[in-house]
Amino acid sequence: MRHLRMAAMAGISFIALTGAAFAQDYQQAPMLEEMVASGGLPEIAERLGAEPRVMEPIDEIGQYGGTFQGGMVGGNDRNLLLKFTGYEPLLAWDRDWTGEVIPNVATGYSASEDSTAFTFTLREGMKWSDGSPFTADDIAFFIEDVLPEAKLFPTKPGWLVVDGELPSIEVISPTEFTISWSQPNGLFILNVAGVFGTQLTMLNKAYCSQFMPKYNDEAEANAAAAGVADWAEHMLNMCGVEIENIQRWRNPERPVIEAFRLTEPYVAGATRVAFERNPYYWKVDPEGNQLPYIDRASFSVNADPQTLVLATLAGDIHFESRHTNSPANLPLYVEGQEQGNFYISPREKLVGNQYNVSINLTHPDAAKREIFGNKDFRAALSLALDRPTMIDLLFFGNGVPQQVAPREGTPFYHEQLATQFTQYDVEQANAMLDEIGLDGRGGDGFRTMPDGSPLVLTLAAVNALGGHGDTAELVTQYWQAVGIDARLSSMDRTRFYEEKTNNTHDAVIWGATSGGIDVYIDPRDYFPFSTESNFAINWGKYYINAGGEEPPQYVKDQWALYDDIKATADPEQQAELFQQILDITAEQFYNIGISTATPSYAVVSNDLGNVSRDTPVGWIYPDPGPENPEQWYIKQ
Amino acid sequence: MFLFVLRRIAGMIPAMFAISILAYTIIQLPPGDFVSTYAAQLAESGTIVDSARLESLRDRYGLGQDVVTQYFKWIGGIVTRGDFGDSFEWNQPVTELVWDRMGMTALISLLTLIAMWAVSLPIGIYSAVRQYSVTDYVATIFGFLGMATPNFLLAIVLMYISTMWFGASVGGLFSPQFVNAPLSWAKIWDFITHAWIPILILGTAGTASLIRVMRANLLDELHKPYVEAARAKGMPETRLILTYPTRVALNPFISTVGWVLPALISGELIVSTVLNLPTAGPLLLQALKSQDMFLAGAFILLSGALVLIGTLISDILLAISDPRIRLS
Amino acid sequence: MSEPTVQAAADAALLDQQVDASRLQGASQWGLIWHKFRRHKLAVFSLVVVGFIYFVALFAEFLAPTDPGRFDPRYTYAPPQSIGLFVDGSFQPHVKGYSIELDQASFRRVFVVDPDVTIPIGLFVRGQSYRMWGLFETDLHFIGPLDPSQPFFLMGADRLGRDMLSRTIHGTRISMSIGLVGVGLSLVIGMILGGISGYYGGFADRAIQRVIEFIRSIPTIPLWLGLAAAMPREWPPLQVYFAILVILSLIGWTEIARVVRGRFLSLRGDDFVIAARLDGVSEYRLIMKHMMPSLYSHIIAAITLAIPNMILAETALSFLGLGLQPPIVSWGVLLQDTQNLRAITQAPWLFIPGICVVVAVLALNFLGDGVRDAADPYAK
Amino acid sequence: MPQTPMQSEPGAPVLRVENLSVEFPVHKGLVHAVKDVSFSIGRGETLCVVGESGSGKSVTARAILQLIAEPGRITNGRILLKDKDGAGETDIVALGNRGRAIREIRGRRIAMIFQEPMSSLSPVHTIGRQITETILLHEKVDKAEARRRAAALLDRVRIPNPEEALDRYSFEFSGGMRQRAMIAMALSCNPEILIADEPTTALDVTTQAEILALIRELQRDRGMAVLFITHDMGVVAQIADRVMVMFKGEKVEEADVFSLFEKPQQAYTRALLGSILKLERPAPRPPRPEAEKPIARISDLELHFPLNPGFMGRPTAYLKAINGVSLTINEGESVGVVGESGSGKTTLGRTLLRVYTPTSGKVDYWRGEGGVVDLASLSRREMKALYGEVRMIFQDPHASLNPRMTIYQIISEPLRTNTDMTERQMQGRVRDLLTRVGLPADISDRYPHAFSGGQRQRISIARAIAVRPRLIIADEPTSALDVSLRHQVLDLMRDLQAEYGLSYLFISHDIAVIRYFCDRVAVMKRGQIVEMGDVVQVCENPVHEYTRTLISAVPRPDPRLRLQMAG
Repeated sequence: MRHLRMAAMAGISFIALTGAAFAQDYQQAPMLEEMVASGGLPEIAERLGAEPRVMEPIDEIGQYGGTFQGGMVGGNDRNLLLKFTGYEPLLAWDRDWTGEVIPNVATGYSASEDSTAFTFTLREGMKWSDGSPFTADDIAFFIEDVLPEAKLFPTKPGWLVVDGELPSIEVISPTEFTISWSQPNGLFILNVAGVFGTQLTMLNKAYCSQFMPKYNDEAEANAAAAGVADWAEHMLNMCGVEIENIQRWRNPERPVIEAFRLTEPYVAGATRVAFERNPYYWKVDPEGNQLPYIDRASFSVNADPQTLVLATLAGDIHFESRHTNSPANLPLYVEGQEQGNFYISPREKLVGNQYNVSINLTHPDAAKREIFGNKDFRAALSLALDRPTMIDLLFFGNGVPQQVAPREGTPFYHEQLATQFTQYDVEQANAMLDEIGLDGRGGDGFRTMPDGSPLVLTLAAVNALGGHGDTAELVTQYWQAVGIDARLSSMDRTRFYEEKTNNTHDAVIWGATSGGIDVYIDPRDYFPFSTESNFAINWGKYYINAGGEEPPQYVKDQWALYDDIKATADPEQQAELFQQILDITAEQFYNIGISTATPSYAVVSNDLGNVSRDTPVGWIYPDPGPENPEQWYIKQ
Repeated sequence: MFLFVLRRIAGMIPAMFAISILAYTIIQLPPGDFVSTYAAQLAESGTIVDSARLESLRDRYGLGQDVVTQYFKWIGGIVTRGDFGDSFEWNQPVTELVWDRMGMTALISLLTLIAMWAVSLPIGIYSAVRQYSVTDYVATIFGFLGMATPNFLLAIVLMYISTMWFGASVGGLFSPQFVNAPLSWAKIWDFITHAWIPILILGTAGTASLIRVMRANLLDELHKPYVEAARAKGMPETRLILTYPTRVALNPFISTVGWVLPALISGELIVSTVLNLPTAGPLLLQALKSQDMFLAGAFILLSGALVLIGTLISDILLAISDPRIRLS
Repeated sequence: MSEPTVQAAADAALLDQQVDASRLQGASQWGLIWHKFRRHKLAVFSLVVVGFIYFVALFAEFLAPTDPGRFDPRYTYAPPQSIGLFVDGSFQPHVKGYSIELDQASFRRVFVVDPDVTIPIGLFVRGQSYRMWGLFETDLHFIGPLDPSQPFFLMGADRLGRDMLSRTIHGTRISMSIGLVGVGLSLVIGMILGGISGYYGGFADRAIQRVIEFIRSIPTIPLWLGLAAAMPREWPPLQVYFAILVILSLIGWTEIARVVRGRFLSLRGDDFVIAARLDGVSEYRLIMKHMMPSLYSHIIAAITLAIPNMILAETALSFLGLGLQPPIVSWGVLLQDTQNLRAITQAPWLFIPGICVVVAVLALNFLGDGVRDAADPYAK
Repeated sequence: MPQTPMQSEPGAPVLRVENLSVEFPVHKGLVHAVKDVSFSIGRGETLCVVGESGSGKSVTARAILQLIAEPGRITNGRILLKDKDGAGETDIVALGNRGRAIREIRGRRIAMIFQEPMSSLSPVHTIGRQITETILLHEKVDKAEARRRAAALLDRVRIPNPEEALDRYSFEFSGGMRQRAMIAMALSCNPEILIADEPTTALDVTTQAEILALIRELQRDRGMAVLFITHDMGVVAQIADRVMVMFKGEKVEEADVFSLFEKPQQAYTRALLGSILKLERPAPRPPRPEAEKPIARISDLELHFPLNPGFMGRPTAYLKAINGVSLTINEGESVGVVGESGSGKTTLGRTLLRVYTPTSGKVDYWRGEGGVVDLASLSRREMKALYGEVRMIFQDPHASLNPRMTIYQIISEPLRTNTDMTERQMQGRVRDLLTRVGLPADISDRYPHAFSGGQRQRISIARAIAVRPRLIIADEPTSALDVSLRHQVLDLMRDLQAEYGLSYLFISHDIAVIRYFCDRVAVMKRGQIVEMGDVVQVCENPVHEYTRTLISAVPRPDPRLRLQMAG
């Protein structure tokens, strides 16, 4: 059990793997050597600090130089940048996502027995990209000054809030600090390694505090001079503040600890975003070569994914695993490999299903709610789907019929949840539907409500999400075959969110989310967790105290179990509790799944070295961040 | 002449006002607002946004106020301070992003217009003078083919061909190394090597009708008495055609700007989306889809303004070219 | 003679007209228009093409071999088959079967024509049943395989193994009717406003002219996009379809209004209209009997020239994802699939609906030109 | 015998046309526009080519400069231009229509002026530019010199301020001034031959007189040969030395102008002259009722058109189209209104029928069933009741008949709205009407395009008398017709007047037609009546200065009256 391995480390401190190389052995990129020679930059040893992270490259020691070419799509693709260069949490996922967390910015941590306090140790002499020291004060700045500020964080990240309480921090020394709550936060360390954990290491106090009136009397005046409403907006614009704020990629002057620092910002209308190596980056390879190997990175901003596909085919892109790696494009890439000088690297998608078809259990229409709330109704709809044919058609046979459930091989796998109602049985589906009172037929041949009025089931599919439309079209045809007047409604995402806000949707097809260790962090598919739990948005609202309606007892039981998970630091117990949650999920059968996640893939240039062959794909695991793009290199 | 220009500019004001109302109506029409779009995008990457957060965002962007107040705030900012509001999606003032993009759109439209004229004028003249000749038919057929082919189809195919067969960099108007480079001859040349594709695609759609306009105008003029009178003076035929009927036929041709320009800007929006050009199109489409209302509004408003300015310029050109308009 | 420079030609034409007159002096307006139209060979040919296209649109269910939504996972991206007429020397129309290999590396089916498998086909065959025009149930198809379960893809198949021929035929109905109905709406608006503008003149005319000028100066795509984005999504496909029509005709009417206004304006001052007024005819009769007949042919020309614009506009909107949406099948919806490099490199037959658009637009344009030229058979 | 200097000494022929034939291929056939025509012109001589529309006279003129419009072509004959040195001759036909050789002749040796002064000059080039261009084309002079000569030419054709006029555009000039500029342009290279193709047809008579005088004067100065194309025998009588008559593409007769008018040899010429001379005298009057009983009395009628209306704004000025007109029409009387273009005569006619609503004034009308109404203030509905008895005949027989209706539909339209006739009764009535106006009764299901201009005007008349006509406003009913048809239509109208006791308000620019047809005449100028009286009296002894000018400017079809011409 990999999860247990992580748990075993939970009580102890890490010993940093430093000291393998002596200061005089450090090497740096030629472009930096020139700068050092001209006096523009301190010596390499000084920049790296006393204990740089020594990183084992995936294949070999790389070569310095070159410009990495990537591609983004649209104006909101900031997370591609985050995943490429922004993943520098205190503790990181390992490369295989076994669930283990490894040292990164912090060399180690210790947790209190009751999981209420967590002490981290930072690297001695580590620096920001402007040469200023990175210390516990920077973390404290975020926890104490930024996070509580309503103008900067109108709502607080859920993982930092325990029972409504924000964390407090105690700075022990410049390299040591403790974060604590009065109640236990058993999932904190997992969250620190997850993508959201990068929040803690993002802000440079020296630079960002200048925008706060608390630190700078001129802050409001400066904001006015910059033409923005108040200091908070000014600070948002200059520092980004939140990991997903687009302004984070706006200001080249903001110091970072990341491998690359911004040179051409991601402003509206930009046709490309560019980066340059961070001369103070605090990682080296085993031979003492400072990372990153690559000098510069450049991302084209594409209006449409097709131009990115074309650029990839033309060999203009080094790495692409976000926008164009659909099954439909695979034949193109297979055929174009040679001409485009790239190869296809399979990647596993660690999600609970390829698609999640949710029927609205909290439908405002009482009659529909009664039908939809009937488990037999949903079971019949599930039995009506010819999954093998769909898998054949949509995924070229790459998949196994399955419901929305944690993946087989993880500690969270739940057989009943995964396999119930996955066989194709029209006869039984019809029988079940007849039995629950839908045996009447209207003039059009479709089943009617028990009172004889027509029953229409509209399946919403968001057309921007690749493949949803095709799948939804098939699903509605299968449902029609068992007498349900199912209709497909393609809509854009905004429209669907409008429906969600009003909770007026009958059913929706969406991607399934967590399937591995991330079920702890984002369990939206397994119980009403938030407004993203499409099968019961109103219950999800209730859970996050945003209104909604009170759910039945079994949902409350699930919530209680989840609270228990947070209250303990014992991974074994956490896993056990999650199985109990899934027992209820299986019993209630919230969502209908189609197939196990189909393999995804990345398109990788033959010129790009040290790329992992088996990195999983995810968001909580923000690929390719955890495989460390800083150790990629361009073969000269 | 000065008064003429002044009068025309004054005449643009109500039109501009109407366009601003229209633009605002359009961006207000869709139900929902940017905040729900924003939530949708965050949700896709797994970030869960609760409704308190959404409300605070709505407050921040002033989305709670009534529509009329919002309109007057918006148009007031534009008129008094040149402030188009902020783009929600980009968290930037709209002014910072529209001008470059609109400028590129205007440039591409203008270049296309010039190219269309450069092609359609001689062909139109030739077609009229040699009516029903083989060239006339060929020009007509090619013109119509260009008009009948949807722009986006042509864009996809041409982009593919130029990239895969000729090794051009994909889409855009510059090679990567020139994107943020200062202006130089090399950059201009690089621009030309990229710009011909959108210009060609946009041009094909309208050249046919321009050829036909020129041809029809000239056919009308060719048989006018003054042409015969000039011929009776002993003028060489080519010079005669170019000096007299062509010159007169040019006037209605100039005024085609009034309807060619809106069509060009419209077409540019589609083509630039496919070709990934750094023009208004992709941003506008994105803004409309994500209900980034101030950004979308600014683009719609400015493209309307662009047409009005284009029409104004064509009116001025027409007045310069045609004494009957200038002197009456 | 007001055009003395063409005196010579005019003199000749006068004589010419006398020659014609002897043959056509009993001919009515439509007779004369037809006579003049017939000389425009390209337009006559286009009339045949347009007629054919509308015929296809009308009988789509019957002409299409299958339902446009029928998918078959075995035949995703199957290439087009060609029809053979003889098997072993005897007459048997047929297509050849496919042998399919699954290329797991590229997630792709590789189709090779299998010369040994002969799929007999025929005309007026039995296949999937459908309701013709929603009136009666039948399973008769114009063309198809004798055994409906066998693959028959004359224009290839799309990514879900749906028959492109059937889809294109059904798309014809939607796209062509969008053009026709949209123009119908434009016509109503255009006739009313153009008529008021031209007939009454004065303030109404100036106001309507300003509106027209204004609308024509707006770049249409942003307008359409904005309006299309504003459409409630819970609307069923049919309602969306009509909403798109309304959006398209909101702009399309200006051209028709311009033509109607222009004609009314010149007719209003024409001697024969004044003569009719001085005969004491009523306003209604004046418009309907004396003025309208002069308009019909011009309106038909304007309509014919407006339809292709509608078709192209629908295509563009659908392409941008803001027009019609699946499961409705229109040429624009079908062309969405071409915005995809896969289509260019590996399934060029997906572009066939694009060819249909080109042909339809060309034919309608040439037809409209012909009608316009023939519209006024009395003009010299 | 009055003589002009040139007439007695005709020069040697400078241009000889031999057996010229021109054909136009038309739809499924050939039209022989000119058939085997031969003639010649001598130095200093004026040859008039006269004929009705379709006679081929213009084609002949154009053939000389190789200006025949596509697809027409010269199929036979020679056009021989005497060389400058007098030694040989150049065959223009052989030069083709595009090369340098023919261009050397055009404008330089043979110049041409056209009918439409309004459109014969480019609207977008200055007058000066167009004249200097001709000079620069043919002569090796610099621009300044060319401009100087152009100014001199404008001065010569009596355009005031020639220097300034050089920089003006044609649309800034009146029609007469434009024709003068055209002449200046034609004369810029001292051509040996001037071809004038109906140069005065589009002009008012007073302007026509000035232009004719100018052409004669210039011819005299320069010794040019002039080939003058016209349909107007009056003009012929005034300007010709010799006359060639053409009909349907063929030369009918050629003769010295005096012989032609005195002793026409051919039947066609005689008929042509006959119909013109018939209009030189008043027609026999039908008996008039003893007591003068008015049918309509116009008093102080005014009609103002607003100029430059803004979008919403008020008009800045008014055009006073009718400016205080008073006039009485008696029962059974024909009152003529004569005036030049822009005098307001057509507007007056239309205002009576309320096509335009007058600004002020009264039009009293004595109805058939008794009672007097004011046409100027009736509502449209009340007006309708009168449309059966107050009728109108239009100038253009092509435009006034709806081409999309059959003759039956056209003529029955007033019956349909003004009577209770059944369809059958209307059919009978239409038949009678057609017979009455001299057309076969069985044509009623045909369309207007099947008929010639004269026939159409008869149909118009049939429509006018369909109900119970009392007053007919005839707006230039004969102007669009060839001269040989005019008196036929007028005679028909006169017969109908006797038959129905009609009154006419007869509007025309042609004093001869007025004199032929009317009892009294009103002379209009700028919206006002300047003189009014018995037609013979006004024609013979005009009182008002303007009337005198107008009448004396009319070219009379008698070459012996030539010296009385103005200028």
